[in-house]
Amino acid sequence: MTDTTFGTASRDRENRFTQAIEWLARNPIAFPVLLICLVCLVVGAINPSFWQVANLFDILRASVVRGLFALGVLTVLAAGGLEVSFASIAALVMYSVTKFVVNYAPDLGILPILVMGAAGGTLCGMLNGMLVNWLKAPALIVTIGTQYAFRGIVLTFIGTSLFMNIPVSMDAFGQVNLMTITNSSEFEVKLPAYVLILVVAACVTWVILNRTLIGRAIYAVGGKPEIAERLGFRVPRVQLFVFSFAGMLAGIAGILHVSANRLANPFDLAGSELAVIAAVVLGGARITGGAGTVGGTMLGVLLITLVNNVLVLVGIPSTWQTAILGGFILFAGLFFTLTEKK
Amino acid sequence: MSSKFYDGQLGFLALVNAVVIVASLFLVGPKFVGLYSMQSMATQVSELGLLALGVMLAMAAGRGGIDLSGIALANLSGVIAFNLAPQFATATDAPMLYCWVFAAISIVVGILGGAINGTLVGYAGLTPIIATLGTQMLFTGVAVGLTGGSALRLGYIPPLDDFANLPVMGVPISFALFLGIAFALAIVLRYTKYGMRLFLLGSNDVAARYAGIPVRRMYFITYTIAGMLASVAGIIIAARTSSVKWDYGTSYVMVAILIAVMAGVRPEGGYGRVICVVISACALQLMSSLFNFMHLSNFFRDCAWGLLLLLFLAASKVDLSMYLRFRTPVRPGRA
Amino acid sequence: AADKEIVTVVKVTGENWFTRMEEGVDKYGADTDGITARQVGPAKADAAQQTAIIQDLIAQDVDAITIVPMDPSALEGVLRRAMKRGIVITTHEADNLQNTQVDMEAFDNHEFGAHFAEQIVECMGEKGQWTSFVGSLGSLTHVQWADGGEEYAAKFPGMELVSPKNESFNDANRAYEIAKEILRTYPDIKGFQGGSAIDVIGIGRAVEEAGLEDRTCVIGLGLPKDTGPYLETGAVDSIAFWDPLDAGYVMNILTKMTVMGEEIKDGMDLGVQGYNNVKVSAGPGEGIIVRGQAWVDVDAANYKEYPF
Amino acid sequence: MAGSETQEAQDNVVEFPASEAQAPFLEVRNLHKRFGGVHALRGVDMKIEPGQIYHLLGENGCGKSTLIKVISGAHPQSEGQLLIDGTAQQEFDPIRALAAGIETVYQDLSLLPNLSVAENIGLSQQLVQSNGRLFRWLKPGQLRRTARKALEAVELPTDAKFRKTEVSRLPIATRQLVAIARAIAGKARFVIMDEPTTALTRFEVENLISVVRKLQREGVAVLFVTHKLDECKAIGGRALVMRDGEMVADCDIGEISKARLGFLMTGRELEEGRYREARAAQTPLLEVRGLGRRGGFRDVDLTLARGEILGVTGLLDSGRNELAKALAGVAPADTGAITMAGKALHLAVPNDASQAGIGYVPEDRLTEGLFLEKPILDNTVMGILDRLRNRFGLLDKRRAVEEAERMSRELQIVAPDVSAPVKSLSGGNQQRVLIGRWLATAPQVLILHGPTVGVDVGSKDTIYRIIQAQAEAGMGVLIISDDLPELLQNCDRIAVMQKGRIKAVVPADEITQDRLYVEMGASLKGDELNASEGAQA
Ligand SMILES: Nc1ncnc2c1ncn2[C@@H]1O[C@H](COP(=O)(O)OP(=O)(O)OP(=O)(O)O)[C@@H](O)[C@H]1O
Ligand SMILES: Nc1ncnc2c1ncn2[C@@H]1O[C@H](COP(=O)(O)OP(=O)(O)OP(=O)(O)O)[C@@H](O)[C@H]1O
Ligand SMILES: [Mg+2]
Ligand SMILES: [Mg+2]
Repeated sequence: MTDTTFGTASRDRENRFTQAIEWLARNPIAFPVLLICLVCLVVGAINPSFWQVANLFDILRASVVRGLFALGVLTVLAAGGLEVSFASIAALVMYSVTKFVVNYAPDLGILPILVMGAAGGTLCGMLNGMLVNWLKAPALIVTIGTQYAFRGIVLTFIGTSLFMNIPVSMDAFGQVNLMTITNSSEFEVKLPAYVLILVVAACVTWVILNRTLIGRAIYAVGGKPEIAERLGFRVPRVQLFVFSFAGMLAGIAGILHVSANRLANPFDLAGSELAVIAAVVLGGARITGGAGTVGGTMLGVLLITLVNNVLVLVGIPSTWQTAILGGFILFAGLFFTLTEKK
Repeated sequence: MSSKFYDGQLGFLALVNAVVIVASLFLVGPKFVGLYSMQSMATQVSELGLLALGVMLAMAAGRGGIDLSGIALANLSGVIAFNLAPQFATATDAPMLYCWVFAAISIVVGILGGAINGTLVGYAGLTPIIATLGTQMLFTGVAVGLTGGSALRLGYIPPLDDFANLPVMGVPISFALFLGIAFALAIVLRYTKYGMRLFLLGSNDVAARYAGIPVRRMYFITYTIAGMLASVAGIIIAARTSSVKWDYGTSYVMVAILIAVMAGVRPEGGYGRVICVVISACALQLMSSLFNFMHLSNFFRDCAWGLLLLLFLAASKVDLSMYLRFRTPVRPGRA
Repeated sequence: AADKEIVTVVKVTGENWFTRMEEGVDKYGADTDGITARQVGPAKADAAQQTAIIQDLIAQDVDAITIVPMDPSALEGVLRRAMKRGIVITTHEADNLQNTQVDMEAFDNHEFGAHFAEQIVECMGEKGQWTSFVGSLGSLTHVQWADGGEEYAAKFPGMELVSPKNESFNDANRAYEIAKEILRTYPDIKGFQGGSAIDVIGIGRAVEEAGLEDRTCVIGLGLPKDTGPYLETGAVDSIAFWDPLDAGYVMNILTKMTVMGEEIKDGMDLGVQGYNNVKVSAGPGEGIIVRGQAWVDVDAANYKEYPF
Repeated sequence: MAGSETQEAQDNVVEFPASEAQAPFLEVRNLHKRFGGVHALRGVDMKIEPGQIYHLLGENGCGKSTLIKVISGAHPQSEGQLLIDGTAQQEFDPIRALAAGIETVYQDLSLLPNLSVAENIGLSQQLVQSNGRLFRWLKPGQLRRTARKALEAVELPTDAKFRKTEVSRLPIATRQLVAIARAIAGKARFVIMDEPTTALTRFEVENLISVVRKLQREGVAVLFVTHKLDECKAIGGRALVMRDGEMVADCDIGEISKARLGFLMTGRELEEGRYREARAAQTPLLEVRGLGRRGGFRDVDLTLARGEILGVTGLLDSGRNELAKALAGVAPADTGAITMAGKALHLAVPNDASQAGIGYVPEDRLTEGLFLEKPILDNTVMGILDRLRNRFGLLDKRRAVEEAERMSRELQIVAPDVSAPVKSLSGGNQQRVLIGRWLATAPQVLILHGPTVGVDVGSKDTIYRIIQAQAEAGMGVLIISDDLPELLQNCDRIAVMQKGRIKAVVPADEITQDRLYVEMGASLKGDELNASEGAQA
C-alpha cells in the first residue's frame, strides 16, 4: 500500500518534472526571464537602492547599441550562421561616416547621417553574405576574417585618432531626452531618445521574422537548408539578406554610439562581440540555427546589461563580471541542451 | 591514415615560407635571415603554434569543433600557477624548483580547464562554440577576478628566462619544446588508435558512434589535450614576459584559427596535419616579422591577416594539389 | 658614419597622445644630424604585441630603443636581452623598470598626483567625498598619481576618499559607466581625480548628463582638444598634462646622449621647456631616472592655446 | 513567368480540343542525371496524363527518387528534356514546378522541423504566388484556411493548437500525413508521393486512397513510388518500372503479373541467390528476452543460433528499426535482457555491442555507416586497430594496408587501391567496405540493417554470397529489412513485427511473399486481412 502510493507520487513528480522541461523547451524565453528576476531579487534584497528609476534608465540606455547588434546576430543565427564582424562593421562605418561628415558636410542633419550609416553597414554586411555564399565555409570563420579586414581598413586607411568635434546634429541627437527625472539626491536622470531606435528596430525585426515570407524563409534555412532549398526557398538570397540586415543594424548602432558618446574613436566597440552573442544565446536562440525570438533576445540583452551594471551595487567587484557572464552562458548552454534532448 | 607524407598543402606551405624568405632578402636585406633574427622569430612562434595545434585538434574532431578558450586558459593557468607556486617553493631560494612547480601547476590547470571543455562538449553535448565561448569568458573572468586586472610580475628568475630565450645549440629551448610537442602529437595522431579514430570521428560523428568509437570519451580527451597545449603556451608566455596577466595575446584567438585554416585543417572536421600547422605558424611569423622589418603599420597587418584567412578559405575551394603535385605515386592494379 | 637609428616604441599606435608624441620624435630626427628617429607601436594596447615588436627591433639591430611600456614588468626579459646585444634602452613612464639605462619622467609622479588633489581639495572646499581613477592598476604612474593625491588629501579631515583607483582600461565609455555607477552609489560625491588621459572625458559626460557640472570637481590628466567641450560646460574643471611632443623629443635626446656615451647630470638643461633643470636619481636597476617639471595646467580659459 | 507559360499551354488546349495530338501534362525525354561519378538516371522517357494514377516501381537505388526530384525541380537534369503541357522547360526549379501544379511528397518528407504544421502546409503556396520572391507579407489568413482545408482532407486535427505545433514534435506517421496534406493543399495538377504509406496504418492508407480517388476525379494525375505490389494492384492504374536508372516498362498494372513485374524490376528470377540450404536452429548464440523500449517495441523474445540467418521484417512503425538499434546499442532497450552465448550483455552504447562481438551495418550507409572522405583502408581497419600494433605499441601501417587489401580481395571490392576514398566507390562496393569492416573484427553476431538498400543488382548477389558464407562459417546473422525477396532468399527463419511486437516467427521455406505481407498488416486485400485478424483473436 505505502509502496504503491510512493510509486505513484514519484511518477507524478517525474511527470511534473518532464512536463516542466517540456514547457521550457517550448518557451525558451522563460530562461532569461527567470534569470533576470533572480538577479533583480538578489541584488534588490542586498542593496535596496537598486530599486530606482535611474537604474532602469541606465540599463535601457546601455542596452541600445548592444541590442541593435544582438538583433542582427539573432537574424543571422536564425538562418543558421554566426556573425562576429558586426562590431568591426560598426567601427568602420561610424568612424568613416563621422569623419566624412565633419570634413565635408558638417551641417548635415541626423537623418541623412543615419541613412549613410545604415547604407554603409548594409554594404559591409552584403560583402559578408556574398563571401559566406561563395566560400561555403562556416560563417563564423568567414566573419572572423572580415572582422579583421574591416578593422584593419578603418585603422590603416581612414584614421586612428579619436576626435570630439563630431557633427552638431549627431551631438544634439545624442542629447535629446524622452524623460528627465530629478531624483532624491538632486541629480538628473535622463532617458535618451535614441532608445526609441532600438524599440523601432526590434519591432521591425519582429515583423520581418514573423510577418513576412523572408522571415519564414530565414527560419526554414536555419532549420534544414537542403530541404528549404528543395521547397523553393532561395538559400543564397536569404543569406545575403540576413548578413546585410545585420550589417545595416551594426551601421546604425555605430552612428548611435558616436552620438551617445559624443566622440568618434575607431578603437571603440571591438571586443564587445562575445557579450552580444552571449545575450542572443541567453535569450534562447539556438547556436545551430533555426530558432530564436526577438523578445528573448531583448531580454538576453537586458540580462547582460543588468549584470554589467549592478554587480557593484552588491559589492562584487566589476572584475568578476566576465566570469559571471561566462557562467551564465554555460548554464544557458546546458539548460538548452537538456531541454532539447527531451 | 593515408601513408603519404607529402601532400599538396604541405608543398604549398613550404612554398609560402620560401617565397617570404626570398622576398625578405630583396625587401629588407640579409639581416632578416640572420641567426638572431631567426631565433627571435622562433621564440615568438612557439606559443602561437601551440594554441593553433589546440584549435586544430578541436576542428579535426568535428561537430563544428573550435576552441575559442585557448589563450584565456593559457593566461589563467599562468595566473593560478603564480598564485599557488610560492606555497611550494620560492623563486629566490630555489629558482629551479620554483620553475618546475610553476610549470606543473600550469599544466594541471590547463588539463582541468581542457577537461571542463571536454566534459561540456563530450558528455553534456554542448556545441563547441557555445561551450568554449562560455569557458573563454569564465577563464578570462576568473583570471581578471584573481588579479584585479593587473599584471603580476614574476621578476627575473634565471631558469625561467633561459627557458624562454636561451638558445641551446642555436635553437631556443621554448621552440625546441614546441617542436618536441608537435612531433609527439604528430606521432599520436598518425600512429595510434586515438589519432586514427579522431579523424574518423571528425569526418562523420554519427558513423563513428555506430562503429563503436567511444565518441564522448574522444571529445573529452581531445579538448583536454587542447587545454594542456594551451597551458604550455601559457608557461612560455609567462617565461617570455616574466609576468602573467589575463589579457596577454587577446589577438591570438583569431591568429590561431588563421594558422589552422592556412594549414588546411578543415573547419568541418576530419582532416588536419600537425606538420602543416607548424609550417603554417612559421609562415605567419615570418610574414609578421617581415612587416615589422618593413616598418609597415600594425593595422595593415590585421587587415592582411583577415584577407589572408579569406584567401585561404577561397583557396581550399580550388584544388591546389593539382598544380603543386610534383609526382604522385600511382600504385598499379587493384586491391 | 651611418646614422644611428633610434626607435621609439609606444603603447599603441593611433591614439592622439601617441600621435602627438610621434611629432616630437620626428622633429627630433629632423633636428639632429647623424640620427634617424622613428616611432612604432602595436595596433592594440596588448603587452604581447608590444613585446613582439621589440623582439623584431632587436633582430633588426637598431642602435637604441626607447619605450613607453604597456606593462613594464612584461618587458624585463626582452629588454635585458636587448641590452646584452649592446642596444641602448631608455624608457618613459616606467620608473620601476630594472632593465633600462635611462628612465625619463616628465615630473615626480607623487607630486603630480598631489597637484591634482590640491586643486580638488580647494575646489571642494576641503570637505566631501571624492574618488580617483587609473587606466589600470598595472599602469604604475597612474597608481602613483592616485597615491600621491590620496596622501595629500589625507591632510584634510573633511575629505573622504571613496572607491579609490577605479580602472577605466583606457576606455572613455568604461570611465563613463564607472562614473555613473559611482554617482549612483555615492550620490553626494563631489570630487573626481582622473587617471588616464581619457578618464576625464568619460567622467565629464556622466557629470554633465546628471546635471552636476557645478556641484562636482573633475580634475585629472587630459588633452586640451579632446577635453575642450567639457571644459567649456564646466563638467571638467581643469586638466593637466605633459606635452607628449616634448616628452618624445626629450626621450630621444636622452637616448642619443646614452648612445654617444655622454653623461647625464643632475640639474642639466635639456633645452626643452619643463626640462630645463632635470633631477637625476638612481633607478631600481643599473639605470638612472631623469625627471623634469613639465606639467601644464589647463582650464576653460586657456585650453585653446594647445592645438592637440 | 511560369504562370504565363501555363496560361499559354491552356490556350493550346482550347485550340486543339481533345485530339490525339494533345500533349500530355508532363513528359520527360531521354533524361540523364549524374551525381559526380554516379550515373543515377540513364535516359528516362515518361509521359504523365491528367487524371491517371501511376505506380513507379523498381528496386532500391534504381533512381526513382532521383527521377521525381528532377521532375519537381529539386535537382537540375544533366541531360534531356522536360516538357509541361508540351512546352519544354528551361531553368526548371521548385518554384516553377509548384507553379505548374507539380506537388511532391518526398521520401524524407521534406518537412521543415522547426516550423509549424500550418506553415509547412501553406508556405509553398505563398512562395509560388510571389514567384519565389521573398519580400512579401505573410498572409496568415490564407495560411490558416489552406492548412485547415488540407488537414481536413487527410483527417488530421484542424484546431489552432495542432496547426501551431512544431513539426519536430509530431510522430512520424503524423508527419507523413502532414507532408501529404501539403501536397494536396495547393492547386495541384500532378501529385507525386514517394513511398507515402510506409509509416501509415491500414486505416490511414485507406483514407489516403480515398483522397487520391477524389484528386483523380478532379483530373489530377497521381504518381506513387512504392515497393508494395499488392497495394498498387488494389489501387490500379499504370505501372512504370525502372531498373538501374532506365525506364523498362509502362503498362497497365491490372494486366501484368507480379512475377513479371518482379522480373522487370530486378532483371532476374526471384529464386536466385540462395547459396546454402536453410537449416534448423542449433546452438543458441544470441538470446533476447522480454526486450522493450518505450515508443519502439516491447516483449520481444528472439533466439539467434550459431550459423543461422534470422530475418526481421515489419512496417516502418512496427518497431523493427528500433529493435535493430537496440541490439546494436545505438538506442538501448529499457527493459528485458540480452544474453550472448549464455552471458548477460548490457548494451548502453554501440561500443558495448562491438566489444561483445556484435557488428552492426546500419541502414543509412552514407550518414551512419561510412566515413566517405576517408580511404578504404581507414574504413576497413578501424575496428581492429588493437591487433595492428607493432612492438612500440604504435600502428603498423604496413600490416594495416595488408589487412585492408586482403579484405578487399576477399569481398571483391573494385577500387584502384585501398587509399581511394570510399565516396569514390559505387554503392555496392561501399556496402562491401562496410561489411568488410565488421568481418575483419570477426564478430559472433552480425546485424545487417537493410543490407542492400541502394545497391545495384550485381552487387546484391555478391553481398548475399558473403552473408551466407559467413553464416556457413558459424556466424549468427540478423537481417532487418522490408525487402521481402531478400529475406526469403537469405534467411532460415523470418520474424514478423507488428505494432512493436513479434507477431510470428516462420521458417523461410514455408512462407510466401503474399503471406508475409499479410503478417505485416500491410496488405489491402481486405478479406485476407480480416481472416488473419480473426485467427489472431
Ligand atoms: N545526392 C546524391 N549524390 C550522389 N548519389 C546519389 C544522390 N542521390 C541519389 N544518388 C544515387 O543515385 C541512385 C538512385 O537513387 P534514388 O534515391 O533515386 O533511388 P530509389 O530508386 O529512390 O531507391 P529507394 O527505393 O531506396 O528509395 C542511387 O545509387 C543513389 O545512391
Ligand atoms: N547506391 C549507390 N550510391 C552511390 N553511387 C552508386 C550507387 N549505385 C551505383 N552507383 C554509381 O553508379 C555507377 C554505375 O553503377 P553500377 O551499378 O554500374 O556500378 P559498377 O561500377 O558496375 O560497380 P558495382 O557493380 O560494384 O556496383 C557506379 O560508378 C557507381 O559510382
Ligand atoms: Mg564642475
Ligand atoms: Mg527513393
